[in-house]
Formats: sequence, C-alpha cells, structure tokens
Amino acid sequence: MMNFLNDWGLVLTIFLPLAGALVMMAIPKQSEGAIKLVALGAPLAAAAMGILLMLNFDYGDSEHLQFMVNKNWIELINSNFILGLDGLSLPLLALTLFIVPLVVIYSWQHVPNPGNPKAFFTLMLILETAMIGSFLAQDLILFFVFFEVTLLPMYFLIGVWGGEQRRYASIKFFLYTLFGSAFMIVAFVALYFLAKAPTGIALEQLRALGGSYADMQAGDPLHSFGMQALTYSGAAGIAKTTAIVIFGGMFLGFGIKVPMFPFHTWLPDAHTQAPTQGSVILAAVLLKLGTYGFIRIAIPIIPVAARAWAPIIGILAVIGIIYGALGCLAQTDMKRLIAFSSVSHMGYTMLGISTLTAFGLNAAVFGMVAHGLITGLLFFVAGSVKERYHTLDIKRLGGLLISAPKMGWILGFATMASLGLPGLAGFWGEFPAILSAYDPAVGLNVVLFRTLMVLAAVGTVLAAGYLLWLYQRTAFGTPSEEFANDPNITDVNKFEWLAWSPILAGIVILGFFPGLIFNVAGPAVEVIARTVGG
Amino acid sequence: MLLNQFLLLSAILFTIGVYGVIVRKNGVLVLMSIELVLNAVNINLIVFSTYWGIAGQVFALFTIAIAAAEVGVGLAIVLLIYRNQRSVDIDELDEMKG
Amino acid sequence: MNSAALIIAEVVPLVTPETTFDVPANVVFAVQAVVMIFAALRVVTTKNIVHAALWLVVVLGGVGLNYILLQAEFVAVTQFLVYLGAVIVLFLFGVMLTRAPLGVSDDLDNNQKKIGIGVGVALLAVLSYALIESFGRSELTFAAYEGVAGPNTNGRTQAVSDAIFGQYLIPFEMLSLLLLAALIGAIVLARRD
Amino acid sequence: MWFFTHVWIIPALMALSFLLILFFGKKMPKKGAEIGIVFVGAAFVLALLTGGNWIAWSNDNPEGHGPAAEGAALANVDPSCSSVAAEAAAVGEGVEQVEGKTAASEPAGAEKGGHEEVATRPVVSCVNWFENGDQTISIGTLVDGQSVLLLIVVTLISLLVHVFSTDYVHGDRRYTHYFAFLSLFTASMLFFVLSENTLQMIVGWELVGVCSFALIGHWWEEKPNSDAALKAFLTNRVGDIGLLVGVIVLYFAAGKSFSILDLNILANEGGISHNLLLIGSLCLITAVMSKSGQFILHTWLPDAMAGPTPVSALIHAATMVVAGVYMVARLYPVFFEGLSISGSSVNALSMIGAITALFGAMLAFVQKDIKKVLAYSTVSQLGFMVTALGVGAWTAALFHLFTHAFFKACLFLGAGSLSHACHHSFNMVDDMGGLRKIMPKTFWTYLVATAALAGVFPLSGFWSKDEILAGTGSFPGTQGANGEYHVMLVMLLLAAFCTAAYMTRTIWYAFYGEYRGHGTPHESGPRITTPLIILASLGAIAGIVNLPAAFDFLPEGAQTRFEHYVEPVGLYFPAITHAGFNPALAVVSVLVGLAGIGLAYLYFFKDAFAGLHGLAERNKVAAFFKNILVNKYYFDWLYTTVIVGFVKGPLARAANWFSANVIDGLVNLVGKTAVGSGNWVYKNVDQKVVDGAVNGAGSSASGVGAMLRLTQTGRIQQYAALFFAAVAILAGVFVVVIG
Repeated sequence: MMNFLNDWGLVLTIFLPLAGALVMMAIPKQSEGAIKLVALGAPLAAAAMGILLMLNFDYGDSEHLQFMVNKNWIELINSNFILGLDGLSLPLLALTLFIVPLVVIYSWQHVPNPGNPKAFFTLMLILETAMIGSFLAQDLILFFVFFEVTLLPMYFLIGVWGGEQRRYASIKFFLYTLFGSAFMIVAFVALYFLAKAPTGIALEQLRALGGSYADMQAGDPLHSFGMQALTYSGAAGIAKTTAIVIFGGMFLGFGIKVPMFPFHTWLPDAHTQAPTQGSVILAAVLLKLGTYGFIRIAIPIIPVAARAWAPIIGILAVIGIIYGALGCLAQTDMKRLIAFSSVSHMGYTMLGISTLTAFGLNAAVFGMVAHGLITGLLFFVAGSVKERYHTLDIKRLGGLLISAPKMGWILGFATMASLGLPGLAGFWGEFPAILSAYDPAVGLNVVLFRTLMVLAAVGTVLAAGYLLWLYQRTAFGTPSEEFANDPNITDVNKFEWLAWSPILAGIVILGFFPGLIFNVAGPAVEVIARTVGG
Repeated sequence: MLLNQFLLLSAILFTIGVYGVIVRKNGVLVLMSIELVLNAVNINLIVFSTYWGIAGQVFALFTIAIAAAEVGVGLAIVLLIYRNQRSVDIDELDEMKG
Repeated sequence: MNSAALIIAEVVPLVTPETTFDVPANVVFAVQAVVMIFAALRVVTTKNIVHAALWLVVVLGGVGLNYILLQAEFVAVTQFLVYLGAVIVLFLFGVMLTRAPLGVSDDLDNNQKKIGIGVGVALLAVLSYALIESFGRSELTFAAYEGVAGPNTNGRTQAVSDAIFGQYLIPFEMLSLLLLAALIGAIVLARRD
Repeated sequence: MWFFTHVWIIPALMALSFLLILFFGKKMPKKGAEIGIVFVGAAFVLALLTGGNWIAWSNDNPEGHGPAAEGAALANVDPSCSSVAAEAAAVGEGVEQVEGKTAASEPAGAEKGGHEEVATRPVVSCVNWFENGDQTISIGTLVDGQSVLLLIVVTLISLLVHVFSTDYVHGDRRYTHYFAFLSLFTASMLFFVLSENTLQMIVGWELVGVCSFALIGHWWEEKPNSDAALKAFLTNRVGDIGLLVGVIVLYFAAGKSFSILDLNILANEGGISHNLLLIGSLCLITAVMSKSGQFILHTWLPDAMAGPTPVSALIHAATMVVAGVYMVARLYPVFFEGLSISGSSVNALSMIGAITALFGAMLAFVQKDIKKVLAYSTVSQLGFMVTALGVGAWTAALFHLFTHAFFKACLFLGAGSLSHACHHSFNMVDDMGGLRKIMPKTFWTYLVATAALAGVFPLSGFWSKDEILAGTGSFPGTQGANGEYHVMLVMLLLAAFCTAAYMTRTIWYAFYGEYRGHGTPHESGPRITTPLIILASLGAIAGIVNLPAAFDFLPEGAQTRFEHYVEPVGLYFPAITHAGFNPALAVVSVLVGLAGIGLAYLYFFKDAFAGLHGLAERNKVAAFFKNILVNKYYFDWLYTTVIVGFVKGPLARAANWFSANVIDGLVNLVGKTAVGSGNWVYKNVDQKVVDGAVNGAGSSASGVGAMLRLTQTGRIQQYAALFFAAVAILAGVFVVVIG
C-alpha cells in the first residue's frame, strides 16, 4: 500500500481529474447525466486519493517532502518531474480537493448560461489538475507549467459563462496574470543560470539529493530548477542586488496573483463577471497560488532578497488591508464587495508572510485555507442570491432573512466568519498574522512592523464595518415590494445544502481546532523561517 | 565559418518576417512572412545540429512538414475569409474585438 | 535520396569537412546572405503580390543553400522539394483564388509600418546583442557530425533516418496525423457548400 | 478538586444547549425554552456546587504568606499551561515536601500543623490547543475565587432571565432563536470567565460581542434595531483594537506566553518592564472602555436597549458589560504595576471610571425612556467599578459587580414588567404613571432595587459603594488604602448623589401620579414576578457577604467573607491593601444618597422649587446644558456623522476612485508604453485609437479601462505587434539579468 502511494499517490491525485476530463470528451453532449457523474466522480476519486495520502502522511515529519516522485522530464535543462507533499502543501491540497467537488455539486442544477455542461465541467477538471499540480510540484518549470495552465480554463470560464462584461474581465484577468508570470519565468531562468552550489551542511544536503548534485563542489553552477536544490543553495553566489531583482520578478508574478495592493484591479472585475463557480474557485484556490508561491519559492530560495523585500511587502499588505476595506465600503454590488474584501483579507496573509517568522508564515497558511473556505462560501451565497433576485445591487436587496431565512443565516454565518470572529476559521488567519508583526524576523525594522500591526488591527474594525453593513442591507429589514412576493425567491435547495454544509462544518471545525492546520504546517514553515533566519 | 554568421542571418530573416506579419495587410502576404520566420528558425536548428547532434536536422524536417501543413490550412482559411468578406484584408477583421 | 545528396555534394565541391574554414565558403555565404536579405526585404515591401511570391522563392532557395553550407544535405533537398516545389505553388494558387490584385497595388500595407519597424529593430537589437554576447567569434566545428560521415557509413542522411525512425518515431507518426488533419481541415475549410 | 478540574462542563452545557435549541428547538412542545431552562438550571446547580466546594476548600486552607506559601498556592497549576507558575509552584512544593505534605490532589487541609498554610489556590488545567512555530498554545480553565464568583452570578442571572423570558417574549416571531442565543450568550460569558489565557479571553470576549449583536438586533425588521446592533458591535470592535494590541504586547512581554498566571506573576515580580506594562494596560483600557461602556466609547450601550428587555438585563447585570471589569480584575497585576496604582493619586483607569460614573449619571436625568435611564445608570455604576479597580480597591470592585448584578437585573426586569403592562412602551414620561397600586409586586421590588442602587443603608448597594468610596483613600481617617485619590472621591460622591436623584425621578414617573398610557395595565404573571422577588431579595441582603472587619461584635466568620473567598492569594495577585471601614465616610455617603433622594422627592413629589420647572425653556444657560445632555454630549453625532460618515462616504469613495482611475490609469500608461516604441510616431493609430479611447473613456459608464480598449481593437496584427514588442522587452530584461 505504502509503495503504491509512494509511487503513484501524488501522480494519481493530480491526473485523475484530467483523466476525468478525457473520459468526458468521449461522452456525447446530450447525455448530461453521464457528464455530471464523471464531473463529480473524477474530483471525488482525486479526493479519495488525497484522503489516502493524508491518512498515510507522517505528521511527525511534516517538514520533509513525502511521497516524492522524481522522474526525468526535460533533461536538456535539467528540469525534472518532481512532486512531493509536506506540511505546507498538505492544507492547500486538502483545500483544493475539498472545494472542487462541492463546486461540482453546486453546479448540478446551476450550470450558468449559456449552458453546455460538457465544456464547463471539462474545463473545471482541467483546472483542478492544474491547481493540484501547482501545489505539489517541486520543480520550478513544472510549477510554472501548472501555474500557467490554470489560466486558460479560468479564462474560458469567465469569458464564456460570465456576466455582461465577461470578455473585458477575462482578457484583463488573462493579460494581468500573464504579465506577472512573464517576469516570474525570467526570474526562474535567472536562478537556473546564476545559482551555485553552497558550502557546508547545505552542500551535504544538496549532495544527498543525488542525481546531478551527487558530486557537486561548492561554487559549481547548480543549473537546476529543483525547488529543493535551489533552497539548499539559498541563492549562494548571487550578488545581493541581482537577487533583489530576481525576487522582484517573482514578486510581480505572485503578487499579481494574490493580489497585492497596486496589482489588485483585475480581481474585482474577474470576480464580478465570473460565474459563481468561477468566483468560488478563484477566491478559494487560485489566489492562494500567489501566497503559496511566496512561501514555497520566493522566500526560501532567495532569503537575502526576501529580507530586503519584506518591509515593502509588509507595507503593501497593510495598505491592501485598509485600502481593500475602504474599497468595500464604496461598493454597491454584493459580489464586487466580496471581491474587494479578498484584497483586504489576503493583506493579512501577506502581512504574516512579510514578517518572515514561523509564526507569521504559519498564520499565512491558515489564513489561506480560512479565506478559501469563507470567501468561497460568500461567493456561493452571492451566486444563489443573484440567481433568485437577478441582481446583486445591495440597494435593491433586503430582507433576505424573511424571503429565504436559511440562506440569510448562512450569509450571516459567513460574514461573521469573514470578519474574523473567534471560534470560526477566519480569526486564526487574522490574529496570529497581526501578532507576528509585533516581532518580525531578526533584522527587520521593528518599529515599522509594529506600526503595521496597529494598522492591521484597525483593519479589523473596517472589516466588521463593511461586512455588517452588507449584512444589514441585504438580510435585515423587510423585502422591498419588488421582491416581496416573488415566487423565484426560494430558500436553500438540496444541492446548495450539499455543497455548503461541508464548508460550514469546515469553518467551525477549523475555528475550534486550529491545530489541524497549525500543527501540520508548523514544522514546514519553521524550516523556511530558519532559512531566512527568522 | 563562424557560428554567428548563420545565427545573425537567421535573426535578420526572423525580424523581417516579424515586420511583415505586423505590417502586411493581405492575408497571403502575412502567410509568406510567417514562412520567413519559420525558415529563420530552421536555420538555427541546423546550425546547432552541427554542434548538438543530428536531432536538429530531424526537427528542421518536422518544421518543414508542419509549415507545409500550416500553409495549407492557412490558405484555406484565407480563402474562406475571402469568400465571406470578398476581401482578404486582415485590417478589416476585427471580429475579436471584445 | 542518398544519391541525390551525393550529387549535390559533387555539385558543390567546396563543402567537405576539410574545407570548413575555407575562404570560398565564406564568400559564398556572404553573397547568398546579401541576396537573401535583400530578397526577404522585398517580400515584405514589394507592392506586387506575385513578385513577393517570387522573391520568397529566392529566400527559400538561399536557405537551402545555407543548409548545404552547414552539411545538412538531406534537409536542403527537402527544402527545395517541399518549399520551392509545393509551398510556393500553393501560395500562387492562394493569390489567384483570392483574386488578389495582380499588378502593382498601393494597398498592401496597413498603417503600422512605423511600429513594425520599431518592433523589428528592437527585436533585432536584442537578438544580435544576445548572440554576439553568447557566441562571439566561435567557430563552426561540425563536432556532432564527426564519425557519422566516415567512409564506411552512409553518411549523415542515414543518421537522420535512423533518428527519425528510431528515437523520434512517435513524433513522426504524430506529424503524419497532423498532416492528415491539416489536409482534411483545409479541404473542409475551402470546400464550397 | 473534581469540580475545579471539570468546571469546563458548565460552559459546555450551555453550548450544548445552544446547539440543541438551534436544531431541535422548534420541534419541542415549548419551542426550545425548556431546553434552555433545564440546561441553565443544571449549570447553575453545578456553579453553586463549585462555589460550595471552593468555600469548603478555602476553609480547609487558611491563608498563608511568604514566598514559599505563595508558591505553594500555585501547586494546582498544570505546568504545561503556565511555565512561570509551574516554576514558582516548584519552590512552594519543595517546602511542602519538607513539611511532609503531598500536593494538589490532597489539599493541605489534612495538615493542621503550626505552620502557615495556603488558601484559595488557583486550579489551572489545560489541554494543548495547537502549536505554532515553537509555541504551544493551550486551552483550559483557571478556577479561583474570582471565576467561581462570576460562574454563580452569570448562571443565576441567566436562569432568572430565562424564566422571565418565557412569559415576556411569549409568542415572539423568533422565540426559539431567542433562547438559543441566550444559551450561547451565557456559554460565551462562562467561557470568557474561565479563560486560562489571554487568547482564550479574546475568543470569549468576541463571542460575547457577537451574541449581543444577535440579541440586540433580535427584531431586525426595523432599521433602528439593526442599527443599534451594528453600533454595539462596531464600537466594541474599535475597543477590540486595543484588546488585540494589548494582548499581543503582553504576550511578548511575558516571554511569548498567553498564560494569565505567567503574565501576572511576571508583572508582580517586576519581570516585565514598566513601559511595556503601561502600554499593555492602556491598550486594554481601550477595550474596557468599549466593552464596559466607559466614556468615550459608551455610546452603544443606551442604543443597545433596542433588544428585548431580558437581554438588556443579562447584558447589563451579568454578561457583556462586566466583561471589561472582569478582565481588568483578572489581569490586575498588569494594571497595578503598569499604572502605578499604589501610592498615587490619579491614573487613567480611575480617571476614566470617575468621569464615566459622573457624566453617565447626569445623562440619566434627561431620558424619557425608562430603559435608557437604567442604561445610563449601568454606565455610571460600571464607572464606579472601574474607578475602584483604578484606585486599587479590587475587592470593592468585584463586590460592587456582585451586588450590582442583582439590583440592576431586578430593575431591568422590573422595567420589562412595566412595559409588559403598558403595551410595550418604555416611555415613562408619556405612557406610565400611577402603577404602584396596579402592580404592587413590581413596585415593591423596583423600590427595593432602587434603594439598593441609591446606596440606602443597609441594602447591598450601600456596602459595596461604601467600600469603593473608602478605597479611594482620600476621605479623612480612612486607613489602609492604596493611594489618595481625592478627585475620584468627589466625583463618585457627586455621581452617587445623581444616582439617588434620577432613580427617584424614575420612581415618580413610573409609579406615582396618574396613569398616562393607554388601556388598563395589570400586574404581570408569576413567571415575571418571581425572578423580580428573588433578585430584589438578593439585592437587599447581598451586602452581608462582605461586612467590614470593623464590625467586631459579629462572629469572626461573618466579616469580609467575600474578600476572604474571592480575592486570590498567591504570586499572581498584587499585594493590595484593603481600606478599613470609616464610619464617618459611611455617614457621609448615606447622607449624600438621602440628599439626592430628598431633593428629587421634593422636586417631583411635593412640587417644591416650582420655579425650576421649565427652567430650560426660559433660561438660555440652562437650555444650553440641557441641550448638551439631550444630545448625549454630541458623541453620537461625532461618531456616526463625522467619523463613520467620513469613512463610509468620502474616504471609501476616494479609495474606490483611486483604484478605478489612478491604478488602472497607471496600467493604461504601461499599456500605452508597451504598445509601441512610441505612439507619437504613428499619427494614424494615435488618432484612431487613443482619441477613441479617450472619448470612449469619457462617455463610457461601464468603466472599462482605457488600456484594454487601447489594445483591444480586435486587430490581430496589433496584437502581434504588442506580442513581439513584449517579447523584445522581456528578452532584453532576460539578457540583462543573465548577462
């Protein structure tokens, strides 16, 4: 069993959805039942595989990559097909495997206009493969391939099944991200050429990787895209200024994806125009590729530059927190508001990352998962509201608690979770991130980070403000005449229950047992924090 | 002979091809420019095959075959456009406008 | 095919491994390079479509010549056969079928000329900078061909065929499929219905 | 010991009750109310048993002093949750070993030797909650006199409120949810009270806040109610900034530990720099200001009257608002050292408390709504408690919390009973009057509670208020106080005077004169009056638990029992002193109270000072002051209109505008630059596209960014140009970086 998992576990988890997509292509367009079965079956199979992996995962050793797969891939540039699962990847893998089947269940009756479930689900499955692949890839080129592959299905999901301005939004999304990733790949290639073999213990570790590293001497060019190898190298031999430029490339790539403050303008458009399912996946998983990239790639591989960039990241993160919250207050569209709230919430995650401490990085990991669940749920609800009211204009909504009480309660629950109520998941992404800013990694400007801490704490008030005002205007009060007796406005149906209740449970469970993520990701991020000396 | 004399020649051809792709209005002429680009790439492949091994030649052959296919399909498309619009001016094709 | 390569090798006696650094080869190269560049420029600037196709013939022929200079006879032959033989004919058909203006026409370029030049110059600058930086004055060594072209072998052409039908068999088959698909696609597209 | 280590069952019961009511309540015959009552009853019984055990255990362990004994006091602390305490305990245990005793499970009562022994030990138990980096964060319970006291008060008030509610909100549209949230409210407060570390305190604190949000906004169909709920929550969030920052500062000050014991012991021992403690305590004071309704963050509290009356009783007497006071008491060494309470004459805490006590009481004069009078009264009384903590009178503060819980709950429930009779109006000026005959039970209980609040001898309010006044230490002849807080004494006496007067005014409007409302009022049913009677009796007699030590004629076990059982002993509590009973002060405070009652009595009942009636209409100066009071010192205006209005309006719009125009504009600029090594070279495109874009951007309402319009002409070749330009630039960057 263990052997099977070691060899095939990760590969199957990644490619089962893709296999599903291939099977789907063979099914005629008309047999929707079969299409949906495959669409649900493939993510479930991947999830089952993931559960098997998680059951066999050695939690005592979560700082090391497990179930490693290492095969030759592009020999010419020494890029290998390396997959691995450690405490950092595990929560995000779990999040992806958790969300996608729920999205499919939700889509059971909600395939957005213009229909065509076959294409819709095929894209969804390809997207899942790419997302899982990104979280498991341990080679920069492999990561980049998966990272880019996520773009296309999303582009089509927005561009075909989106709202009125879908074309504009999808192209904006595509170009923006592509723009960032172009710089990212340049940075990767620069690493390939410039990184050198390190000295001391790191050299021993590097040699232990085997293959072309087995007999490297300190100072030899590394010529590798392997994340592990590069991490051990720790940007040895790269001049500090060059390293800072390289980090800048990654910063653009990942920062746009997060999105960080000045690069966030694609997000509200993409979210608002995307179909519900697209928004959910975008918010729940795709944004995390950026933060994950920071933690997994940018920081450990070039720690020198990470320290130089940390204050900038911290400042931008806090600007994002405050600015996103203010942006929320000005919105009149529910979905757009939720989208802006993502900017604010991801700010906390980035603040945690910018401290370069184990505590902060761990908070960031928790924040990613929590934000994924909570914002995913919010988008689900917003989608269902839109479906019933045919509008998301906050002014026209109201009295949701009367028209559809259960949905109103769920929305209330989600807002409470989103504003960081302790006892629910959101708090554990937010508070530890703020806390970690009090004591950033050695060498970072303490006064600056403490100021950021206070500002971030102010952000929690604004968060409460916009979320509660949203809730008050949509759920409280009595329904306007326009919708008072609208027969379309029904309460949560059974597919929605099926899709939402696991998320509800997840938010509560993570709220009460934060250790589920903290304890798993802790050792892994501690190793990373040590590489930056935090 | 220098490596670079071939490579630079190919770079010049490539650039000219790109210029043509950007500037030419007639669909057929654009396809011709693409041929220039493809041939420039082929020169590179062959040059490096003298250094890396015979695979370069193999790939050059593949490229030629693909280019042939591309011209076939491309011309068919141009033909179709012509039939629909009575013109092959790419300028007038703004169907992709969002 | 092999014999064809041999014939060409005889026709161009300059090109043997021993004459790699010969002045004549360089002279040939220089001449054809100038011609090619001029021809290529005409392809993208001429105001007559048919002339453009004919200038393209010159360029493609020059490319074939280059291949011979680089001791890739088989590819050169393929180049002549496929490009000069087939592709150009296709182009001429295309010109005719679309009733392109056969004489001189002032309306062949769009208004992006300047931007095209800008982009082209920028590209060329970057490319040449990179090439000169990377390869400088490195000589062509034909290192990879040593041993394949010995007296008892069938030369580089056999090496090419070995590679195609050995290591690259699957890509080759895929390519055949692609050609088939392109054929069908072209027919479907161009068919009048 | 079993009770002390398993005390978590009490909040767990209430949480379970919440879930049961939420999921099954609607199917029950009484719509879930019975579940709530049964569970809160059980919780109350358990709390009483815990309290009994605590008293018994304390009796078995007389107080001791000296480092060894104080260390030994910590013997029941689980070392995994509090390392500092565990170290200190090890010292004490060593002594105990020498003395031939066993620790923990067999309390020292077994040994009645001559040596000094230890009482009121905290019992701390915890489990590992999660690990973050190298930090292990635990969750657990801290049981000592203070938490046991609150356990009993919370469960008792909650039980009575539950019973009261079955009648009061009978037939409500969300009856079941109401009870569910009552349970959750109680559970959160109990969780908060039993917190073992500050992180847990934050959790409980916020949960209490959200429950109050749900209950204040219980009738959310009407906008004022949901506004009030939002205001309560948001104001509390403002204070929570202080809480979060304060807890973070103290976490690092205590060497990365959230443990309350660690923090307190280190603060006491001087292990934390004074500055850190000062910053930490000031931050926490912000939190107290919002949660416990202190000036200037008190404005949410009167608005919170929008919720059902029993909820107000619960919020004001036992749960939400006392959380702030409780937190200060819990982390007392931080404040004691941080604010240098001992031996000083003014500090932030006492100042805020005294201002709140006085200004809150003054606001109560101009209210027409009986609940708002009580709300401002709560603000004022909380000011008393905070002042007490600020001047070092820890025990007095907790004692006042204890007595206040009873009479204030009684008053609120009494107000509920009145409004129940008067068609759900709380307007005592316009809709009440003359109810003393019609509702005798309500009247008498209300009167007793009023007297207790006014500090009439010998009701409970007298004892606790007197202790606070003595605690200021500035009245001549007071012995043993921690400092000399003259200003506070004066302000508190004025506040006490006002309290007595405005409560008399309330009695007058509600119970005397002619009935001014509609219909025929009637006395409420037994489910309403029984809690009133219980609370009034407790409010009357609760003072006996802490009779001053000066009453020598009483048997020894009858004096200062409250102090004895509730005040913690051990290294985690600062060395405070207790002000002795001062007969002169007692007389003065009673006289002040009576004067307030008397003046109000003359003014309202006897119509004396007739010239003063309607003064505000005639005199500009009086009108000015009345205006200030009616507008609540303009704080609401400042917050709602000025601050919130600014943030929601111009600031938010500016941010949004910035995003849509400046940042996207910048993107446009980049796009334009990328489109060509110059738009300026080719005028054609310039005129066609850019002008078009500019015009389009002006006319387009959809807000489509100009960059994309610029590039998105749909012309393939322009894309191609863009693409190759980008390639050239990228390759350039690439070459430069690698090169």
